[in-house]
Amino acid sequence: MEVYLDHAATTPIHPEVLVAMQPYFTEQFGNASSLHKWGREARKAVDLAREQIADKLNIMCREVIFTSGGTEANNWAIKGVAFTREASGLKGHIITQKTEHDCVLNACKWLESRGFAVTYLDVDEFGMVNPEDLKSAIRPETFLVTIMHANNEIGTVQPLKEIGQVIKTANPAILFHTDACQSFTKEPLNLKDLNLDLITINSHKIYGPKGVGALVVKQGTKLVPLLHGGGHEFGHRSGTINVHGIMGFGKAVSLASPEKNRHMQTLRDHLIKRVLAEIPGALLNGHPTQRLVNNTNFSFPGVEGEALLLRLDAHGIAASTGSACSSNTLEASHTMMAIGRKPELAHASIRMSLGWENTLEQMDYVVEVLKDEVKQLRSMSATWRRE
Amino acid sequence: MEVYLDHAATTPIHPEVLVAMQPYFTEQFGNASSLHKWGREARKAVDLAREQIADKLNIMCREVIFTSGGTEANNWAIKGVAFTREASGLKGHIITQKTEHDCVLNACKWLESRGFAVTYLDVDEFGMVNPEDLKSAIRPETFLVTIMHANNEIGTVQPLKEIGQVIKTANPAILFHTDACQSFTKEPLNLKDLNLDLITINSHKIYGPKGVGALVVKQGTKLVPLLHGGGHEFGHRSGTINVHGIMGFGKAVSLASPEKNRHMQTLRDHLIKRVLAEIPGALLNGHPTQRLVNNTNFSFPGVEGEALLLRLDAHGIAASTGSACSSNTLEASHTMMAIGRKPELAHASIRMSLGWENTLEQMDYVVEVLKDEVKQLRSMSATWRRE
Amino acid sequence: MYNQKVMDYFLKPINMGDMPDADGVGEVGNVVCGDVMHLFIRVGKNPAGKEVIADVKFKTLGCVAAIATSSIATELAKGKTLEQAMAMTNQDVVRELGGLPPVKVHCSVLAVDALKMAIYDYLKKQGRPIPEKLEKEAQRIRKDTENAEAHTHPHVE
Amino acid sequence: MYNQKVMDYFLKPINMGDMPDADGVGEVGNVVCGDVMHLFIRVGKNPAGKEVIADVKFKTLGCVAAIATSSIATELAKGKTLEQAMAMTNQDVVRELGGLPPVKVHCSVLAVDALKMAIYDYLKKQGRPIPEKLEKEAQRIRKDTENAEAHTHPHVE
Ligand SMILES: Cc1ncc(COP(=O)(O)O)c(C=O)c1O
Ligand SMILES: Cc1ncc(COP(=O)(O)O)c(C=O)c1O
Repeated sequence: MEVYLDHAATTPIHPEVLVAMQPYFTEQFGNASSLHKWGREARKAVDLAREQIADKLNIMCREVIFTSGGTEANNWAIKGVAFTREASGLKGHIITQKTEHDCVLNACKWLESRGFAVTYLDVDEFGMVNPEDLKSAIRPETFLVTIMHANNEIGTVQPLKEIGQVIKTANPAILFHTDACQSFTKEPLNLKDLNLDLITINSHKIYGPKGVGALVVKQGTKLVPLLHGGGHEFGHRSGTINVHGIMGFGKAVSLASPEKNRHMQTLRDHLIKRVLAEIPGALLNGHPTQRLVNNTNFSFPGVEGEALLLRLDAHGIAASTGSACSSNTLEASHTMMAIGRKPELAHASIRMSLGWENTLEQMDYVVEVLKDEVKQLRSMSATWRRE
Repeated sequence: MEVYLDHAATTPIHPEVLVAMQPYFTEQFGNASSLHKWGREARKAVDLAREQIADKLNIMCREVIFTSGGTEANNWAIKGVAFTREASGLKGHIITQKTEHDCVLNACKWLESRGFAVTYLDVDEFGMVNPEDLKSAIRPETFLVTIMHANNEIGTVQPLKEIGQVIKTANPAILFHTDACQSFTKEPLNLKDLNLDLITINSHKIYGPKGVGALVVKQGTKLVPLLHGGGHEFGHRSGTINVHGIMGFGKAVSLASPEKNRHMQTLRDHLIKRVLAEIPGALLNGHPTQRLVNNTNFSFPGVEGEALLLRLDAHGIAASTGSACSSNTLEASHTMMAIGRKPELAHASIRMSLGWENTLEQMDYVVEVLKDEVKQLRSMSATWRRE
Repeated sequence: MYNQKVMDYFLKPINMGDMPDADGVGEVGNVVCGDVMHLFIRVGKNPAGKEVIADVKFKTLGCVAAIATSSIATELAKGKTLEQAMAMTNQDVVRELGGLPPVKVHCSVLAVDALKMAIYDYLKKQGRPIPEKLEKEAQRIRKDTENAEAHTHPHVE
Repeated sequence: MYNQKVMDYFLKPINMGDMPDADGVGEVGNVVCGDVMHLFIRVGKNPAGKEVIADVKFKTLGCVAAIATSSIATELAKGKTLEQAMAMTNQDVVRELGGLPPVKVHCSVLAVDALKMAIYDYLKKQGRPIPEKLEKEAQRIRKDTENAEAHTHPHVE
């Protein structure tokens, strides 16, 4: 049986999404900036996709600025706001937290190297930011707070509403950005209710194509372009518009639904319940309830994550150790460390993230394989002693 | 008859390119950073595409860094090098020229606003940079020269070899970047022969998908990432890799051939010859011989470009006025002004850029339509007096 | 970008052409930004004895918007009294066309200005007094045309 | 990322298991970076009367590379004289596996180190002198293990 359980890394393109993209590959292939028929068709397509996304977020079309993905949108949000400060000769202070995605953390670290001050808030054992901590961290020179909506490794959903209130109560001029790559279409997200100014979303985590994302920029928010040029995307982001990609993104957004989310949640709860009950010593990483509908993340003491991952792979099961990106580094995941997992438990973690096409039957198969492989790896492990 | 003559703006995806992309949409959809089977398949695909591109340019695979397109690659090359200077507390001097693409010019202007000095070299009436001018412009603090390979509007091919020699003779530490978006696969391009350190290329101008490009970074060249994150692309450019896009890019590169270039050149020469011979007052913009194999650009005095474009459109012919991007602005193209065209001639210009699928028959059809429409527009024109 | 009505007026412009024996001629625009318009009027009397625009023709070097607004402005003007014609605004023209892209709205000013200058020219030739408001407008229009011509565009922007 | 041979040794490791009555035990690695290895040897004599590694077993908590290198290192060691076994390098192990991803090469050191420590333990238990070179290596290995355990990782990197 083949069971893909790495939807947090990326999803397949949904067949209906591919159908929506198809006309724009070889026929309606025009440049959306061109005035002729081919260009006008492309422009119309992009406008439609923009509307689909704006509708989902209940915002204006021109607040959706297409990018090449979440990484670009996050880098742009953070650096683009910071550059507006530099332009007026100022640096200043940014607040983020320790379990952000590498692209947020490394953009912040780069700004730190240029003289900006950055606070990395601690999280609790479930990965939650405490709004009170944020409140104490705000300084007069704070100009940006960037806190992710849901964590990519452990699925913890942050209390954005409280965070937004703390920020805007302290100083309405502080911009509030969230990286919603994992939560988009899975958790409700509202620019106005949450006091957000900037939201990062992307396509390849929700059955859309790779290489597309967007930064939602609340009307009136000032930020310097990361990609200067011909002034596409309302002057915010230049570059020939990725029409087929954007069409796919729009369609993907329109396919998402509460039913699909409920389906994933059912599988998630079943998987968590069985694993914790049937695998001795298994621990759930992340929050028990404030958690993405499709995320599970376990630590199995006495087992190394990569080894387990590749044993599951041999059974046709795709999982990940922490985030896909960090699989090539040797260090324990910064998220696991931030929630206080000891290194041996951090290295013993495995993420299984669910998708629309997964079934209960697959979950049961996975549990059986997991039980067996964890047992085998423990039998060869130098630190695990069988009870 | 439908005749698409705007290949310099964008091309369709070639059917064979689409075939090469197809498996990566819904089946081999993995994240190239993942360790499981889906991830390994994706990684293998990306490696293959990287090799196809490296082969074409006769460079090492790890010198090809994939980006979201030409705009990102140009912004990255210029800002990425500039940021290495800022990191050591320096500004410095950049040399470019007046007919660069907007994304190069506006990246340079942004750096100017941050305290960098930028020289915009003049070009001659054909759009050519004089290497002697470049020589005189070099200062002790010059750290980057960025000169495009071929111009997107008028097709003029710059003397990169002479330019490279001037630069490296003056100071081997000065980095040399070229924007080869228009010339890639159409003109020979060699990192070593041309003394280049950085080359921008993209996919959607050569029958590949939109939203993909690359910056060629010569081994050892220092530049700061524009997109920080998980350290994809040898640490140079983070973000989930656009596998299907990259597969298409690789395939497109492998489809390009001298025969196809010769075909376009034949059509180009035929079109230029007939237009100049048969339309009174028609002028060719750009260099008569040092010109892209697929570029034609004419001025028809007494006719406004956009009006002619939309009359051609009514006959199924797609052309452009200057670059597609500038079609939404009212100003005359900066390239036309740089080659000394009076505003009325600049506004009277139209670009027709050829592709593999165009035919001689189409060229003849276009000439007939052009003759008629230019006549009609002149008959309603307030400035054109029939001889 | 352009709606169908604009495209129709552009592709088959109405009232396009010369009028060698025009009663009044208005010449406006500038070659720098690409638009030049010549508008010709013949003045007649309506049944009530008032002076009206009996016929109108135009020639335009310009973009789609310039040609379409020339054409529809002449159509709107035809049959109007001189007072009514002078009171026409570019909003009237844009509304009649069903809208223009924001970046192109300035073209609609050109057509209305040309009409005003043609009436100005007619009154002048007749040795008649120029209404104060029209005199002011004429000064503004002449200045716009001059400024535009003197303006050299930066290369880089 | 891993070649087929590595995967084969990982999925079906050879010489995996305990050896309660081992003549020597080597314990190396660190839980911080995720790898811990225990290596057990039984020493025998070859026909020429020289001491050889007669049997060897390992237990590893670690990644694919750690498990595969443990397994192949024990296979390589079996039958070797103590001198030959002590001379084994991690390059030997990597070569035998047909290569490892660069980021994983450090795991191959662990297996060779564990083997050395097992021999060290055997000689010690026997009350025999420790060759100078092995003594030095043992010091280095113990330090590596300690350092790694003391090392706390920054959160953000
Ligand atoms: C939370 C989060 N932020 C950002 C990203 C980066 O997005 P992209 O892969 O589209 O660049 C990802 C996924 O990789 C993610 O999970
Ligand atoms: C010369 C030149 N440079 C850069 C670009 C920008 O490339 P992209 O559209 O891939 O962002 C283009 C085309 O738009 C171009 O013609």
